[in-house]
Amino acid sequence: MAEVQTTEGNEPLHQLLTPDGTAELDGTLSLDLTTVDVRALYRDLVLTRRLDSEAIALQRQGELGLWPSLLGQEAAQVGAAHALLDQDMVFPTYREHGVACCRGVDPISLLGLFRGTTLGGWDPYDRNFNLYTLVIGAQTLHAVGYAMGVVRDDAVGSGDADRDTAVLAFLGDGALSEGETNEAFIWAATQQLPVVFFCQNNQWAISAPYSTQSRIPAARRAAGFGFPGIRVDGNDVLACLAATRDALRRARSGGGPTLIEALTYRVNAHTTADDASRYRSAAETEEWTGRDPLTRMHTFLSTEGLADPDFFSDVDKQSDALAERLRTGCRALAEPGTTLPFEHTYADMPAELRHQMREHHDFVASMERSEASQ
Amino acid sequence: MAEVQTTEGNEPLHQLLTPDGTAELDGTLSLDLTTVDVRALYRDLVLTRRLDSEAIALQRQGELGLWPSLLGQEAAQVGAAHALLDQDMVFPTYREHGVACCRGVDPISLLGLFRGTTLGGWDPYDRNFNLYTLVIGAQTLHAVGYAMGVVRDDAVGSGDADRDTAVLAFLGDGALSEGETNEAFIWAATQQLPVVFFCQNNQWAISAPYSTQSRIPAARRAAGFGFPGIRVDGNDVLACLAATRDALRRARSGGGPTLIEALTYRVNAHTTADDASRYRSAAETEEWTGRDPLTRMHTFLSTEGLADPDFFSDVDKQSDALAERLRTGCRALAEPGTTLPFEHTYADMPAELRHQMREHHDFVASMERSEASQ
Amino acid sequence: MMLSMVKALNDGMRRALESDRRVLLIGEDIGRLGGVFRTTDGLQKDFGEDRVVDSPLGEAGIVGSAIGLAMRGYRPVCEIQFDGFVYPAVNQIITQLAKIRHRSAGAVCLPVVIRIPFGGGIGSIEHHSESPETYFAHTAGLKVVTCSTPQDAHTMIRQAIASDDPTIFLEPKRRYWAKGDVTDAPDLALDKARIVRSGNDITFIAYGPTVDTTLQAAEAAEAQGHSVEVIDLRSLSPVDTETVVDSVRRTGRALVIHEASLSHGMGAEITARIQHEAFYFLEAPVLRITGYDTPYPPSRLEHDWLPNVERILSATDRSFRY
Amino acid sequence: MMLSMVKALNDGMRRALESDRRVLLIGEDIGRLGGVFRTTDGLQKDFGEDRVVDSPLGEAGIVGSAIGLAMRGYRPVCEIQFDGFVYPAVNQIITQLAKIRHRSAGAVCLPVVIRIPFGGGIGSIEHHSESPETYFAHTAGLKVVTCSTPQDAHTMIRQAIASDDPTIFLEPKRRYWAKGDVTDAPDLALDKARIVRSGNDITFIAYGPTVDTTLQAAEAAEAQGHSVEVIDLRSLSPVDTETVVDSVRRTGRALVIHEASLSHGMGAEITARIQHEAFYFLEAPVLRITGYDTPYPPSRLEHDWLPNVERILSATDRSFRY
Ligand SMILES: Cc1ncc(C[n+]2csc(CCOP(=O)(O)OP(=O)(O)O)c2C)c(N)n1
Ligand SMILES: Cc1ncc(C[n+]2csc(CCOP(=O)(O)OP(=O)(O)O)c2C)c(N)n1
Ligand SMILES: [Mg+2]
Ligand SMILES: [Mg+2]
Repeated sequence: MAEVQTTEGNEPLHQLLTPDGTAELDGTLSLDLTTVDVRALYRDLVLTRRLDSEAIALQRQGELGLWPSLLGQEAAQVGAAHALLDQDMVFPTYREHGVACCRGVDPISLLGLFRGTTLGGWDPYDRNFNLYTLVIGAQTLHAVGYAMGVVRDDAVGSGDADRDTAVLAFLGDGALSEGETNEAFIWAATQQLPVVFFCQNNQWAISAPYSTQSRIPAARRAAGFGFPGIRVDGNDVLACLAATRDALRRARSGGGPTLIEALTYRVNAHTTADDASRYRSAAETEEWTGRDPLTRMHTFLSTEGLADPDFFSDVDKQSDALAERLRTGCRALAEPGTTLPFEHTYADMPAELRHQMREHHDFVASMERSEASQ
Repeated sequence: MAEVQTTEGNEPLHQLLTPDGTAELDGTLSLDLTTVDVRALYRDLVLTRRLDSEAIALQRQGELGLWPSLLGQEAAQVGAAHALLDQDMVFPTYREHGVACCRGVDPISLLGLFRGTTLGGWDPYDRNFNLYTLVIGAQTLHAVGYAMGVVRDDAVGSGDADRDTAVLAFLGDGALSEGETNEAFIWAATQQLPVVFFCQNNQWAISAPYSTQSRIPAARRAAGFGFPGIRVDGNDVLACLAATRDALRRARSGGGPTLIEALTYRVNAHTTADDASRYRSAAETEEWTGRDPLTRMHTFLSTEGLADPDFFSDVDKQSDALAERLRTGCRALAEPGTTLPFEHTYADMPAELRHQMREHHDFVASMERSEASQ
Repeated sequence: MMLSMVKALNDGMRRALESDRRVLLIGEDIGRLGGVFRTTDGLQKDFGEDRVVDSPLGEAGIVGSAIGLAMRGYRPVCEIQFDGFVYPAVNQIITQLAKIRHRSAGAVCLPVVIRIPFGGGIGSIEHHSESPETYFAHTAGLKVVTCSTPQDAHTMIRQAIASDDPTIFLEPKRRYWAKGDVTDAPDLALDKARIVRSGNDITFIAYGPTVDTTLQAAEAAEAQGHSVEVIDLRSLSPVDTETVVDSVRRTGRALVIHEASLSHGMGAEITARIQHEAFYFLEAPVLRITGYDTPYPPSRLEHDWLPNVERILSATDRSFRY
Repeated sequence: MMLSMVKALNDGMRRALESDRRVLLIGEDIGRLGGVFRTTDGLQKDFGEDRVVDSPLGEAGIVGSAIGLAMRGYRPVCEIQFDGFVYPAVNQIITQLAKIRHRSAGAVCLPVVIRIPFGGGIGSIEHHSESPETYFAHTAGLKVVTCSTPQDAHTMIRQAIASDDPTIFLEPKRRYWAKGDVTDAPDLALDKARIVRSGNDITFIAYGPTVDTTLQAAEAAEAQGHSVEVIDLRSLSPVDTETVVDSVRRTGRALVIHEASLSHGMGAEITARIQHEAFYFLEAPVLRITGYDTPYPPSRLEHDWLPNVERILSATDRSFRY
């Protein structure tokens, strides 16, 4: 393991796979490669990126209203996701498309929110992957509460590997500044909850560079609340996997929370609606594009002989198939019905709301009739 | 200076005056006694305590609805207050009666809020002492904003001692858990604002012991945000003065924020409405009563020959005079007029509100007439 | 049995804790202290620190973690210490608690109750006497209810905990200590208003802390020859419009009485519904007797500032003058 | 000159920055980016980072620090990025910003403006299309205003910044890009409503994003033979009741049109006032054409969910059927 000093402070940056694709697996942070399906990691990196680029294309074609791209953050997400067990619960932001895919959420269902057909898109309990949360920081407290439930279910430190459960909450560097996030840290620390906070420090919150939020590395925030923080190279899928695995294990065994800072970079603009050229230099972006997380893993697999050309071309085929599925699936997403806003607003729909729903339904129907008759 | 290890963690507890009244003035934290009016410190400790005990008595007599006692926290407050310059701005909670007194706020005006005659009671700009804030943590952000203004007025680091200004924000240990407090830390840190956060860790937030809020000493919170924190013995008026002076000086000169944790104890219940016996042992309270901040200073002044019996009896006379003033002044506080709720709600009173005010005024007047005529 | 509202709430929560292990309580000072009003007195002792949780001092944390607990299958009952301290939790309440069932198309159920002692009249200081009901009643996805008697407190808190919808449960703190008979059988659904006094000439509509004052005013008005019907709304969202409108169609006159500020208070919505549904029946405009459009005053002024019997009577006269 | 509302706001703020060094802007992404809607485009470049402040990502911090800045004599203009993200700041707004002048008996003046792009209709995702006006209009101590044209945007933002009262300034984001003529002379006080169309048979009352839709509906209703008066409220707190009531006394009929949910929306308060002040003049109940009592829907449904010309016309018919 290499500890790389960064300009932002003297926090060690843990790395297992150097940018040139060489693995250094033993250090403060370590990983036993026999326990890792490195080819699956690579495949998921590729599929995640493909999902992202297809979604961008769909947005350009007018099929999606908006898309928050994860380009550059694939390793952070795939690494973290591969550390999860089925019973663990994930609380994403709105950018964890890679985690969603690894978790087994149908990628098509990720599109509905951005197509405007739904406010959600999947059942959080299906794959233990919560809905996207758009209000910055809010999900960190849900993760804490869920973890309190896990503790009360005696699903921590029981020693039963199928039972012990951790919670993985994602957040961005910007989210570190919301009061709610910091409350989540406090609750997690005082109750030693089985929750891991995975902060993708992609160095930007829309147009705000990380220095707007903090003078010191994000990982150090945790010490101020009394729990461990660790900084990993977020473009190194092995380091992300290793750090998350360690943290989740400690959480499941009753060792309390961890904050992981995965230092990475948002290569694209904030969303397809954003224009990054207004606030950052192309040179900066290019520099980070040079630290591409996929290339690194590709080199590693090739050089170490862990994958052959057949494997790579098979992954490419899977990627093409995914793209095709997304293109068709997106357009086939069901249009929401007129009464959808009224449904599920309450478990028991109040009479007054039922009345509004009927009026609205009848009105829309009459409009359609009158349009049809014109 | 003695660094005392406490049970709560291995954070050094800075002390200049030991519980037995011996001064050890040179260490990491130091104080040049020739720059300190130690007799004024003692006098303010005594007057502060007297204000508190008189207010409690007034509450018992039904003259006040409620009183949050500061018993035990006199040294923290008086020490901090003596470090202030006139131009510095103070943002108190609701318990800083001692700071208010040292600042020159008429102590009678502190009673109105608790008597129910006013929501405020004094002009914050008169003595640069803001109104009490009852919503836990909210004032920390006001302090930050005020400090931003100070920076924009070029009243930081100018080298002009009459111009350079700092902001002193008080908060309790419970307030450390509010999101807003943590946002204040973030804003102060990233902008290196001239603000000092003075946390009186009196170890209780109503019935919640400090362990409910944190596993580690409060002073360490600051490091997580990238600015210095220091823990002082809050029952040691010299240490509180020295630490606050250092921090305010650094702030005024452009060195940024500091978090001071003054470890002390709330000897009385949370307020006169609270019953502390429900949640803590008499033994604990007794132990802390034994570390009385006044006794310590009294011993120090006597042993060092810094004050003679005449001084002490003079202080006692001042104390009696204060008590008398408070008893008379409290009862003489003006009753609020019927129209007070309407006044100052807006700079320009809207027509609709003026109408409500008139209606209300006439109604109350008619009630009084009809009562009078009965 | 004769119980104060505090005791009735305490007993209601106790039963909920007994009958469902997924129920838990969370809030500031609710455990060892039993709450600043002693509403949860003894519950931590009997059900343990895991089920009656003394939380850190953070309202966003209380509601946010309750959401997470509910996602895990629990039925958390939060206590906000005073009305004026609910605001740090408003983001979690409005953007998350109220919307997650809907957002998830029903997949995620959030049976969270948020108990808030509310209203004035107890001589307290700023932020301790407020009436925030509009903020919640205007928010789709929340139920908002309030009780005016120990019996309703006892029944409604259990109904609220049993409800699968997030519910803001407003407790009229100045009625906390008044005693009333409490029996065990729920007689009315949570979302129904109650006619607490029948009459023919005018309808008084109140809820929570103003019901008692309103009943006193009704007595006094009766003495002046007016037959007054009094409705205790109980549910502020949804509103039982039918009960209200049926009454006003009979009486032709209505007053709405609440402590919250006039503008955008419950009175506005009730008035808008009445004038819509009973347009041809109204003999006079619906009148509102409410707190004024000012911050809650210092306690020495609260008696006059709050709706009181005299103001209700004076408005009654005005109504009959139309 | 012809300007979009975005440009009009930009120019209004520029002038405020120019004429008073105490004015400063603070918000997320307002500096280098110029705001996600470019409302503050170029202002940081021209006035520097100290006066156009890119803040950390925290709305409580934005409003809380604005309060402190105002205490120091500044006149901060905050930007909340979208309507749905104002809630973390609600504690500072309701318990502090709205009340400090009052609490200090006028000693502390807080000339803080909080700009919020609000309302729907731009095809956005959740939390980006909300109408939170009731929460603020119900809060004593705040002014709440909104504009519907570039001209009003230009004038009103300057008036709001010049006002010594804290002001919630709601910007109808779907009207951001429509152009209109802008001159320099303020023609109306900030708290006055504007009759934007005169008529005799019915009064349509709208504000912000629905004014344009309402004017279209008025045209259509005119074609059907109804003479429609249209009022743009502009100020939501205080409300210019006089202008509204005078109109309804003449027309005898009124509709209120807004995007916010029906229950406890502005329509409730306006209705309550009209039925009180114009009781004998009403030919029909005041009708409300509003968003429904649901969360804001996914964008594919927003056109139907929002008040539209058809719904206004249908309500007009209903009104005339009384
Ligand atoms: C409470 C809140 N305030 C503002 C926004 C608007 N907003 C959306 S994303 C974003 C930046 C988030 O940055 P970060 O947390 O670093 O996540 P990233 O987008 O980089 O993944 C902002 C300000 C929001 N969604 N929620
Ligand atoms: C936002 C908010 N929540 C709850 C309360 C109720 N409350 C008043 S004082 C207090 C405890 C404060 O503890 P701490 O910050 O340690 O200050 P101390 O009272 O010890 O001086 C609480 C919970 C409040 N005033 N504000
Ligand atoms: Mg980021
Ligand atoms: Mg304390």
